[in-house]
Amino acid sequence: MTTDVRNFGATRPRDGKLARLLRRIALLRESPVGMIGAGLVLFWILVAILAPLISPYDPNANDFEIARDWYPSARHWLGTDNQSRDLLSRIIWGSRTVLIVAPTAVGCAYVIGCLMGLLAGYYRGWVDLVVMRISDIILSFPVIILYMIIIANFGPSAFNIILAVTFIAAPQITRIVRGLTLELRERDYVAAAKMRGESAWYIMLVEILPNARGPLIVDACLRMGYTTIAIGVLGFLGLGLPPPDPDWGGMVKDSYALMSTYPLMSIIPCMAISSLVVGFNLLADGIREIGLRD
Amino acid sequence: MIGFFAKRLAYLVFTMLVVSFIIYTISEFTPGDVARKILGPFATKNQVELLTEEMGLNRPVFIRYFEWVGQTLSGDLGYSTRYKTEVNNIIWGRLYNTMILASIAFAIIVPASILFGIVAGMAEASKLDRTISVASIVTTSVPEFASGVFLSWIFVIWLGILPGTSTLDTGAGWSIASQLVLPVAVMVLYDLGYVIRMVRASMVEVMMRPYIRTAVLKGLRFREVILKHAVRNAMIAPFTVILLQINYLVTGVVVVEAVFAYPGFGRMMLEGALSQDIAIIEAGALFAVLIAVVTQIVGDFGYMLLNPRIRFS
Amino acid sequence: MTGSTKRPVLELVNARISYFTRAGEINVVPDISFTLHEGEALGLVGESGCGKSTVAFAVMNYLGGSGRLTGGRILFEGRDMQKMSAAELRAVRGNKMSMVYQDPMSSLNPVMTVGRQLMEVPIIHEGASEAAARERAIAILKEVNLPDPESVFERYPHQLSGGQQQRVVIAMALMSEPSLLVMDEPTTGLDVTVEAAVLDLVVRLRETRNSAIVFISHNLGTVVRICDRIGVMYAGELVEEGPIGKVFRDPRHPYTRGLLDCIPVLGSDKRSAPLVPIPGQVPPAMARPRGCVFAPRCPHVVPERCSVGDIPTSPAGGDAEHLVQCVREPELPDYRRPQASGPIEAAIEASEPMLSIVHLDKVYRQAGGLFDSAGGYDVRALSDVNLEAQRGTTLAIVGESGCGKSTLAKVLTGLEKATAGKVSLGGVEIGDTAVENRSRAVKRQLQMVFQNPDSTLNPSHSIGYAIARTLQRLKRLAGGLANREARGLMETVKLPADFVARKPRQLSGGQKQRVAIARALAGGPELMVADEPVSALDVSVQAAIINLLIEIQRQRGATLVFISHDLSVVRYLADRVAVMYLGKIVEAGTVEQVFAPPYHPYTEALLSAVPIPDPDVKQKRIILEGNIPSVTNVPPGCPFATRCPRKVGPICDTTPPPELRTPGGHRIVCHIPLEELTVVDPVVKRAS
Amino acid sequence: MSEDIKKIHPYLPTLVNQLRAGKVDRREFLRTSTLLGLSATAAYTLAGCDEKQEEQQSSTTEEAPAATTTTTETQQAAAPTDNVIRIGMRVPALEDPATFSWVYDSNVTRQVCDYLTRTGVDNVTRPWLLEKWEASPDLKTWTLTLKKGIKWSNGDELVADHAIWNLTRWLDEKVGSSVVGLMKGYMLTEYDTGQKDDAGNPKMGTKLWADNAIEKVDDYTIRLNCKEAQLAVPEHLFHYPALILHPSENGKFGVNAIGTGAFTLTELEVGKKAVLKKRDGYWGKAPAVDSIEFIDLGDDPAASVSALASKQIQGLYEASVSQFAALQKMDHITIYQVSTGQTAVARMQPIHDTWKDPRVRKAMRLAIDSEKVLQAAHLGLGSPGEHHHVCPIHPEYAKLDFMKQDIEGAKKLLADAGMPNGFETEIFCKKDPDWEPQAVQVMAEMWKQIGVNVKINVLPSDQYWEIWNVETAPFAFTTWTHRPLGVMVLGLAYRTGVPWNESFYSNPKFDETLTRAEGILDVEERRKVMVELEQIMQEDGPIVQPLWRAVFTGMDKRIQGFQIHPTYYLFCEEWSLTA
Repeated sequence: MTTDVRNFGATRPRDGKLARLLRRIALLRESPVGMIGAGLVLFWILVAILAPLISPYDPNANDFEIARDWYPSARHWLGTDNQSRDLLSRIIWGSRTVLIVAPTAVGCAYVIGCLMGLLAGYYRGWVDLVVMRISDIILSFPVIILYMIIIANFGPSAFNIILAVTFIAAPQITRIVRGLTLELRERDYVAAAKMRGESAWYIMLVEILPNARGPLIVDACLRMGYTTIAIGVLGFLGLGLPPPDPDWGGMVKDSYALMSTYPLMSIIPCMAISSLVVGFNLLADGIREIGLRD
Repeated sequence: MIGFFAKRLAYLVFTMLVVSFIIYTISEFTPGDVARKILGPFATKNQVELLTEEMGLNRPVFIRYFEWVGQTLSGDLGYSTRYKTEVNNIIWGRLYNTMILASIAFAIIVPASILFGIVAGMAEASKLDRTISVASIVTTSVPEFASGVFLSWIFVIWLGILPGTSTLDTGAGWSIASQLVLPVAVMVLYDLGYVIRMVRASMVEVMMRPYIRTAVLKGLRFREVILKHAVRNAMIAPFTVILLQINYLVTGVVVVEAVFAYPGFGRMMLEGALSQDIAIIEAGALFAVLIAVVTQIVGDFGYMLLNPRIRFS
Repeated sequence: MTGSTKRPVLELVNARISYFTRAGEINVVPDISFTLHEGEALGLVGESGCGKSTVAFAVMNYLGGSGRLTGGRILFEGRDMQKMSAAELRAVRGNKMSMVYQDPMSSLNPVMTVGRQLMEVPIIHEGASEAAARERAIAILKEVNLPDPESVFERYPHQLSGGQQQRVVIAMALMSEPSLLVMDEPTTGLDVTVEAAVLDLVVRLRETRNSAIVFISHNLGTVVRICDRIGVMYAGELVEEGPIGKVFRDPRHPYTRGLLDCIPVLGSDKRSAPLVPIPGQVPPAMARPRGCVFAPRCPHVVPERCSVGDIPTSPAGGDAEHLVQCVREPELPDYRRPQASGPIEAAIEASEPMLSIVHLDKVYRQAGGLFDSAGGYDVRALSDVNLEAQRGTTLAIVGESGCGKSTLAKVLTGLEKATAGKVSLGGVEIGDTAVENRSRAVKRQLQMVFQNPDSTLNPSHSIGYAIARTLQRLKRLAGGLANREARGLMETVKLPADFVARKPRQLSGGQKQRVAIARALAGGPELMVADEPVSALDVSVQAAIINLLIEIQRQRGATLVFISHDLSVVRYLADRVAVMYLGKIVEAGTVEQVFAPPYHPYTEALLSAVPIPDPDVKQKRIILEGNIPSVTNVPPGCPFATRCPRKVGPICDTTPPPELRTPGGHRIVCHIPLEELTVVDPVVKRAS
Repeated sequence: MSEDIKKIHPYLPTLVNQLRAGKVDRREFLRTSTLLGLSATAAYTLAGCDEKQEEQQSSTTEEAPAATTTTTETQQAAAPTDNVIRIGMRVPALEDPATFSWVYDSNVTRQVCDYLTRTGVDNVTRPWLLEKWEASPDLKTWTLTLKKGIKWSNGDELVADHAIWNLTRWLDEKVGSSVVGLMKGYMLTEYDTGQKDDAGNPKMGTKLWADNAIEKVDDYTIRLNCKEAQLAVPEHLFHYPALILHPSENGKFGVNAIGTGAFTLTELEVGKKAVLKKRDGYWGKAPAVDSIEFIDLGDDPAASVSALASKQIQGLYEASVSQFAALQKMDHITIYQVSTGQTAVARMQPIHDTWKDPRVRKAMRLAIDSEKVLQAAHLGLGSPGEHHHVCPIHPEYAKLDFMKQDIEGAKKLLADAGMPNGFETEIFCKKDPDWEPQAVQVMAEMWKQIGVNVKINVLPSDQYWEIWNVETAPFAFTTWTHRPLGVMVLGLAYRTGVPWNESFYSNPKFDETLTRAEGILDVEERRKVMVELEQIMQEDGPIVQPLWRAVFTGMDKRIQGFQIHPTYYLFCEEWSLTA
């Protein structure tokens, strides 16, 4: 009696996951702001990947032949830092530092934040109470002071920076994920999963989490930006990665005093860090805009 | 209402206890020796041991922690190994200085963010909105030290019209006001964009609400629709966000204070943290948490007042 | 009412309305014309997405940033709305023309008192003083039957119930005595008794005022109550327009006929008058077919004639008042309601009970917070529920929102645990077992179909995964086997097997609901709980899903517990019915028993409230006043006592009423003696 | 004359002869003779040169050598209305000067209180509150005579009791003064306190080694009776915590504290500023400025530069390498610099397996191109290090063949030591001043060339000073301040078992040779022994020493009379300001 239902809808060609992913990315074209952001981020990712190929010098090698002439020259396009190390090479390799530490830190924060948020939102009750109280307490700390205390106590290293970011960002992610979980756990498909006897972990990870991804992707982009800033600030305060490997914030710190004579030395790393953060933030904005339109 | 405040106060005390204990525990991990810090690197082992004993630092951490709690309650914030003096001699002046900086920045951020946020949000996707949105994203994306670098390069080195540091010392002929310009500018630049985006987002959402349509179709002028119907609603969500900026302004100013050598709370915390001065860190963290939780309480309370849905339930 | 001497208030002349997006122009309404005279009420009906609301907002000249009138004219009192200046528009809006919106809660400013919002109207349009405006506001609140207008005046919108909010919105719209009132789905989302009261108010106000009304609704029944004329919209086009009586008695457009055929009318049931769904779905505005938009779904289509050129609108049978947009109109046969084609099936004989519920209670404990353990309170969602469902039959549970019917579904399915009482499924006790602890056999036996098609399927998973996973869990089928069987199940619910690869967002609401049914069927259940499975669907799709449920039940002999607020659907589908109010069963029996006297006073009120899309049906009017009490504060006596029009006396407030039982097994919980209840007239009578 | 000076110290006549024979240069003569008690004026007369001039030559200005001429005239010519000098320096709490840990702690107090002696910018120590000192031939008895007529700001006269009170206090270990570290060897002795520590070992305390260790001779004369011979007592009296305080204040210093100096502290806000005002009744020449202000600019070198650029301050207490180029560009700033014995050494603790083999330690030295490290990390300001911690400006310095970078040689040594492919290790260093981590970075790049991968662990200064002389930091880069004599440095840092032997280096032959050198007053003779010591250091020693620093700072050209001191001591009463 209702056989004709099968003719409904425009039948789209079946396509693979990759094709779908590419189409989603292509959606960004809709948002010029997002495109600029994606471009900036992509640019730095490429720079980081290709660092060994495009970097003119070893970033840690002192050029003893230029004496104290640190200005840009044919030899050093952007000049050198105050230890006669090629600035361009240090900027290029510095992108690696940021783009390894920031995503790792954000990733760790996400793993913990998602788990905590899922548990709190799914089980509610005392689990929720405990998790949220803990994260409230961490959140009542001013971020930068917490960073300082952690890094100053455990020492500046990539590992400790990741630890600190995780410690600080995880409660924020927990809140977001919890909120989303509280909403998503009431969805009928969760009830359907329960009714076919799925375990709590399956429901949290397979039924709930994937549907929280929209806001989380936007948040992750923003968080990459914050983390980049945080890494820069720690570097600037002298709590950054240990030398000699270049770290943009540390480069600013080392050269800031020379700003009156060698402004490029500090302005260029500042611009590098700002452009990457602008990239992440614009990208997040673009994704959000497209997500809203979807 | 009394229940509300009693609950919040209990929570405040609880949070402060937990936080202070966590810091105490963290600082136990470090290979620091308080007596060594006080005496300097060139004191002999004997001298260090003597002082350790005298200060009772060789007792278990719990006992020292509870003693510290007792002292703090009686108003004694302990002895700073970094500044070699009572914390009480340091912290109040620093807090006062930072409050000055924070209040000025706050007084600029709040009206500016509301104005720009509302102007941008009331006409989503207009040219003005796009300009404000992108500008606010860009300014928040520039770390404080970077904007500090850019601004000092322009105003101190290039134009020479502002002083390079803000020591609050007027002896050299630079007025306090001129010294505050750059730190405030950096803080405002970094923070303003964020708040604008929050206000804008809220405004955009409000403008899509059916009651705005109701107001328009009632025959109200656009200005009245915005001022009478939209703004009040649009301020509910960002209200908490705006209050939370106090938090950032008072305790997050480390970078600004370091860049401009401003004798404030943030620089004190930075120096305390770098030299693992437990007394300074503890006292500072307690103030930070106090400010955070109190702004939160005020935020919740204000939110209640602003939002009749919560007020009458 | 349609006297030609009256002046036209609103004229739409070949209006063409489009939205402009990045993808380009989307022409939502290609060409629409109609005229509305003083005091006249025109109902615009159609399924979702047919452009009714677009027309409404076009009339208000408020299409948002992206919408525009791209052709034709809209004249208000003879003036072209497009040519008005902003100031002129402001002077007209809220004054000469005003609007009542679908969702009253969100249409009122949450941070302004109701009074302030009302006062604005006279202040801006008449320059009234504060005091005068206040007086006017209180007067109009009184006029829309709000109790205690002074106190309502001071309140914020959220402190009012949905029905009260809508009265406020109506009051606001009427304050300036507009000549045109546009009502956009004003009762959608309200409970049926509240809806009836609001409709009643509109009818009453029409008598005292001379406003012309454009009444937009998806529910043909409400239109019948309010309007003089009806316009049927389909895919942005007005396919038929005419006086209510003529259109309903002799619908001339195949779509109008299709609509009427797929709506269960209170009184019809699955055995006597089958529902006939309209095949296919509304074409998207981007892909409008050439010629008649309805042609692809039309049973009378003649492609050479229907899909060639523009279809003119012409008077049906020469009646200038009754306009139809169909080339084959003159050739169409006379309209007849569908009848059962075969012999009428007898009602299924009572067999052994599949499900039995005894003294079931469900109490939610609302905690008071961390530092406040004494501050909690109880929410009594179900109290002393006793029910039985026989194998292979349909038990319907009907009631308004908040009556506990969904809680009952959750307890049955184990998503919530019962506080007290027994639930046994085929003899196995399941009431105190949460779904996590139920055996696989029980889970297979009992499955559920959910209300909201958008949330029933996980948007991240493909259709095939959703079904195959259920098969793996419940039947322990291996992956390949499960996938094969999933395709089989798709056939069962009449979806192409290829759909297994799709994601839910690629499906329409009806298709999603079919998938949900397929998923519920995966374990081969003996009892299916369906919680409002069709309430979110358009009528034509709703009919198809109802038919599918009936068919599956017939094939598999499964028991169905059908939860609904829609009495027409329940009347059509159920074998046995239980009526719930505030967590209690007030009446239960076979469908015939419940829908005929003796009635519980509440059932009687419900039946009188149901809007019936048939002008020839006469309904008793029983208007319930007041709101449903909160579940946190259930009256100690009869739960319905606070609103009951037949209240006996104080006993109703203090003593729980006894359960009255007829020999036929019909149960009514009421203080009024059975005999008295029996002597009332049926609520619904067909005047033929 | 020679008889007179023989009374002062028996070695002095020999010294005069050597000077005349050209065997010691003038500077060495000045240094040693004053050390032995000859007054600086007398020494300069003997050496045949003008004291003032000599002193100023050693402190040079990079671009404006004429800046320091005729100070007295300019001073009188035009004193500006706002006669205040502002200096950028950390402003710490100053509660107990005896426990100061850093030079800058003492720079505020120094304007109010004085030392018994002063070591000038020329590395020559002179009496200050003292009239003179006299050492016994065995260098075990030192007689200190106070100048008469010095008045405290409260009107009291400075007498021996005041000095004795201070000396006793510094040496009381409960006070916690770092003077103990310097004087412990010859003034204190250990004793068993009778208590046990947690491990059950007896707790040791220290006290004066003899009851008459500090002896009052008369109201103006004090005698120090030392346990062991000590050459550098006058230098030790110039150690930064060794400020003479008025006993009535019981060791507490603060606003309006009593002092013998030219200024009074009128305002102190820790971490922000300190204000000193000229006082009346100063025993010396009255200062030319009305007031000195120290402004705290934090640890960020950039802030100081900015403050100088906007003329919020007129000078810096010290400048770091990262500021040098900026200071050079400022037209109103003069850069002052002076060569010093300040250095930093990467010390390896041979008690750990990595550094046990002397060949490995030498390989680490051979890998370094000192010139390049000096260039890259310290802008070439200073001189390349020779890995033996004896400075060219030390009188007994013996010049060896310069230890050049020799990558192949280093690799060979490593191979001999069984590590042909090098190894990985970790070095600790301090975060600031910034030249230190920079030097370490440059060295690490060089070590990489011989296959040694060094991970750099930069610690905040406070943390670094926790570990500088403990076993848990096998490899670390420590700064050493300037000391007048080479033997002083070697004795403090490399003798077996001494408290500041941060490398736990223990070489009996070295110890024995060092003791021998310390007993030789004759610089020529001592230098011969120094050759041995320096060679041991280069072949076997525990350090890589990349450079000797020149210290420098920037001051406004309006400031007259400023001389940079090798250890950054400021003597503000000498300064004046032109308009």
